[in-house]
Amino acid sequence: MSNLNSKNNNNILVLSSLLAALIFITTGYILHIPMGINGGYVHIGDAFIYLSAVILPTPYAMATAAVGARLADISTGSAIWAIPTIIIKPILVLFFKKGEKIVSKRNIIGSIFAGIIGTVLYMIAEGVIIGNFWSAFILSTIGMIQPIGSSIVFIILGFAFDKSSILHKYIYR
Amino acid sequence: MSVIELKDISYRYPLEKEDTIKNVSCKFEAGKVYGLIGENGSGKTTICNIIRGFIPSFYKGELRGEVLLKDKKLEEYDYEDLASIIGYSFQNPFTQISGVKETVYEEIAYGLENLGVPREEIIKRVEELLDLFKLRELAQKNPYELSGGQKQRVALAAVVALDPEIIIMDEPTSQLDPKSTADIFEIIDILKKQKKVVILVEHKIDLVAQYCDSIIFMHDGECKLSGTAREVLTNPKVLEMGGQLPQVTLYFLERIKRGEKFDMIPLNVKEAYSILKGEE
Amino acid sequence: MNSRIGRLYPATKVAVVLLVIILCMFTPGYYLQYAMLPAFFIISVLASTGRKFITTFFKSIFIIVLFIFIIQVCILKNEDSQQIWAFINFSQMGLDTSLSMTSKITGISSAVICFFQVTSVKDIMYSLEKANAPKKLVFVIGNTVQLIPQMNVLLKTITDAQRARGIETEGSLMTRVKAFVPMIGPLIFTSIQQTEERVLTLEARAFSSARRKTSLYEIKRTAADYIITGLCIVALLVYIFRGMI
Amino acid sequence: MAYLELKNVGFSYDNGYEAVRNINMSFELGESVAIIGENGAGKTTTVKLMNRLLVPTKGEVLVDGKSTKECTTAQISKKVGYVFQNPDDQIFQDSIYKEIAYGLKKMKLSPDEIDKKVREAAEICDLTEHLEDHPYNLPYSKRKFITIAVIIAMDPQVVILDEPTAGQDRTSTEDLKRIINHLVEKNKVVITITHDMEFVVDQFERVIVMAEKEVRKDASPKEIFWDKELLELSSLEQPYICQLADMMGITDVMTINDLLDK
Ligand SMILES: Nc1ncnc2c1ncn2[C@@H]1O[C@H](COP(=O)(O)OP(=O)(O)OP(=O)(O)O)[C@@H](O)[C@H]1O
Ligand SMILES: Nc1ncnc2c1ncn2[C@@H]1O[C@H](COP(=O)(O)OP(=O)(O)OP(=O)(O)O)[C@@H](O)[C@H]1O
Ligand SMILES: [Mg+2]
Ligand SMILES: [Mg+2]
Repeated sequence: MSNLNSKNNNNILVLSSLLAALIFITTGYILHIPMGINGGYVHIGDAFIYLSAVILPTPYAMATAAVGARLADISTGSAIWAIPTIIIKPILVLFFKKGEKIVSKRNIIGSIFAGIIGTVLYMIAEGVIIGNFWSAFILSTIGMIQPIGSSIVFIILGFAFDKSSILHKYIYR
Repeated sequence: MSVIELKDISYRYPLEKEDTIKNVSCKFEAGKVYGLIGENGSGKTTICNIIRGFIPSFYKGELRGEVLLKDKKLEEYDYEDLASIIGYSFQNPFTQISGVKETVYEEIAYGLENLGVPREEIIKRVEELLDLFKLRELAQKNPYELSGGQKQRVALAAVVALDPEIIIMDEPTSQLDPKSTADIFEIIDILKKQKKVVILVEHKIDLVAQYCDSIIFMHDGECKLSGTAREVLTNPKVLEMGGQLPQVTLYFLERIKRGEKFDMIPLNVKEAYSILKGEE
Repeated sequence: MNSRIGRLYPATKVAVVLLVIILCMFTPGYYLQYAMLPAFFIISVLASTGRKFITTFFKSIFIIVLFIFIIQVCILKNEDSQQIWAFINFSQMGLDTSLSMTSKITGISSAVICFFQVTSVKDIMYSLEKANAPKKLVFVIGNTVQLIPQMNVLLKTITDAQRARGIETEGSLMTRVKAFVPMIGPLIFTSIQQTEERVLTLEARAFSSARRKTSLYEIKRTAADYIITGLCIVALLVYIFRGMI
Repeated sequence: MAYLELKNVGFSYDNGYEAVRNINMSFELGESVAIIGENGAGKTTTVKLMNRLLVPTKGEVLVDGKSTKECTTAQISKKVGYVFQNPDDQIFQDSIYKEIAYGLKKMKLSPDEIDKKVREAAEICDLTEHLEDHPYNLPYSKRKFITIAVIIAMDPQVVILDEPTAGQDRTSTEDLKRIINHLVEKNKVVITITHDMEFVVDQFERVIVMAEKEVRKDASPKEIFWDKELLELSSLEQPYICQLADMMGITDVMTINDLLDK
């Protein structure tokens, strides 16, 4: 029945904006550590991008990642990272697989890959902006704490969600 | 003719072993106020969700029987249009803020915007509602910075704003002071005069007795008693099944128990007074 | 945002920002680009967001600019690098590269920062809607922006609930961090829990109505908008034309 | 000496809105008090000042002789327990057992003691059979009882209930009365905000009326519900039995039994 689908649709929309908001506050405010040297910052926002990737349908997850991280960049003044962000964050979503559980072997490995690829992509972007790839590499190595932290937070959150029953209503696989 | 009709409805929530609603049938006519009463967990909110179509479209589970809206099955309606036909204010006032608007004024206007009502008309309607619900002082406040009762009034106003033919109110006065509660019942009376169907879930039985034309008494998912307010609310069986009766009715029932006789059992203070006066 | 500049139609402001981006990208040298900083600072002051503009600028763009200078001029080895002390060099080529690079960054960022500070989200949403952007996307952006302050409210509520249960959330950094970690979980759970009710609330407010939405909030293009947009187009044409000769 | 005292207290929210002013109240151990009054009068604000969720912008709040300004909310929570108006603001564990045990764990009690207290509190609030359930699978009315159990388990000297009667049926209201009596027997202060006038008359000896940011009257139900001018000014109404008695020219009646006796 076509008229019943619209419900799921709204549900996804609301959940998308909710996750985008979570990405926003964890990227921009909560446990947000400015890196000082390059105007960037370290944060655990990616954990929520990973979470969106497993909870939401892929296109929605990509949009959510872009909107959440983009807004954070604007509000923290990192206008300069806006374009790389809008391209890179949605890519991270592609490393995850929707399944019965959030924390599966597949998704743990996915989060590690997402971390590495994300760092490499940012490194390239940084290289373009700063004009030198060598220094970008050093910076990104320091920046590795960010994806590692995000993976850990993602796994902890994922376990919590898997254990709880409430997500059964909300997960769209 | 009935606007809404439930035909032998049974419903089971997902993962539950027993039916939550058992063989309920009832009819709702225009220009009447229906009181849906019964103890906590008797299935009142569930019935509201069935009438609004949230069951089975939102809450899954197993629904048997038929819901007819103007003689057409509810599921044959476009889901998109139902919001403008059936208004529904929910039980928990704290989660009924849309979250997309910054002032009470815009919050009330939100539904009308979605329905594509022209701007001038929206303003006119919102102004009316601000007066009707006595919200003028709060119009420019952020909906999140209101007290419990204020939030509840705003939520109800936002639903009445859509001007639906059927209005479901699930405990619309639970957080309200006596004066505001009386105001809401006055509004219910106005809606009734506008020939709406009003379905009211309410624990404040004295007011239900005074304002409702018809009562549906639920117990354990079944519709145990239904009829006019007088038929249902003078019946001591209601008490046995965890329900409540109006204060003055209880008083008279107590006197009857002590051996006195009355021609009529009153439902509200005025009736009680005229009976007692006649007695002297 | 209540200033004259703030009240301009968002699309007008976007036109200006686009023009600035094109000028910054394609004009050689760095004077024009750097001039954008004071120019947008003045605009910000006029729109009474001057202070915010400066703090944001120094907290983000200035740092990266400084960083680029240090890397390019002092650290990197260029053909003309001269050693000053240990690994610190001076390179004229590096300086030139930095100037052309940082000037572009400064110019464009100034425009973008200024734009977001003088334009309210409501206006952006409104013009997106008017411009027939996908309804879903507009909703997600709008709702996200709205949800952010709500998250803060929720965070405060949860802190309150924890304080009321005897968990220290005040005092030294350590206590705050300790109290914070167990809070993220509930924050997310509670928000997701509330999603269900929010969906139904939106449903009850006719969110999925198929009719075309109207808007109580209205901003109109004024003469100023047409003039500014016109000027931008003329400026762009002149710029392209001059470049071709 | 009063256990809990508010002296000339005033409070404004961050946005500058003044919610209450000139509040003077004091409460002794073993006393149960109702706070009633119109929506937005400042009841919730006032009680939040008592456990320092809000800090007075004027005057001071004394708990056990000590100003709340000198303590943290966490310290005060051991003496003053507050049950939120919206239960969902307070619940954040995934089973009722964990929810009740949460605060106790922070009090560094032994596991046996925690278990005992959780079960006791659940028993009082009639939740024993639901201990393993997810709080959100219970209806709104029942969730309120979860939050009450949480506070009772922590065993504070003052228990504040914000609108516990909202949405409750007759049986649950009776349960509430039983809980309040139980607490008073244990020499606690119980402060209850409610809009249910019959409940006030049945249960409380002392009633505080608030309206327009201030305390209007602090007296017995009889003095309050027969002060018609006060009721009018505070958006309150007489209980129905009083209204009936009033029409018949009988005064000072409060309950059905009173009227039967006349
Ligand atoms: N989502 C759900 N899943 C499973 N069971 C549910 C769900 N919602 C409600 N129930 C159960 O269905 C029964 C009826 O609930 P309902 O909310 O309709 O009661 P109510 O009459 O509205 O009560 P109240 O006066 O407390 O609002 C209750 O026993 C409740 O626990
Ligand atoms: N967070 C807030 N920020 C600003 N104003 C607020 C906030 N919370 C409440 N208010 C305002 O303070 C006043 C008092 O609110 P409070 O919640 O104390 O009322 P109340 O007496 O508990 O009312 P109710 O019976 O409706 O719950 C109200 O006018 C309300 O709008
Ligand atoms: Mg209900
Ligand atoms: Mg309150």
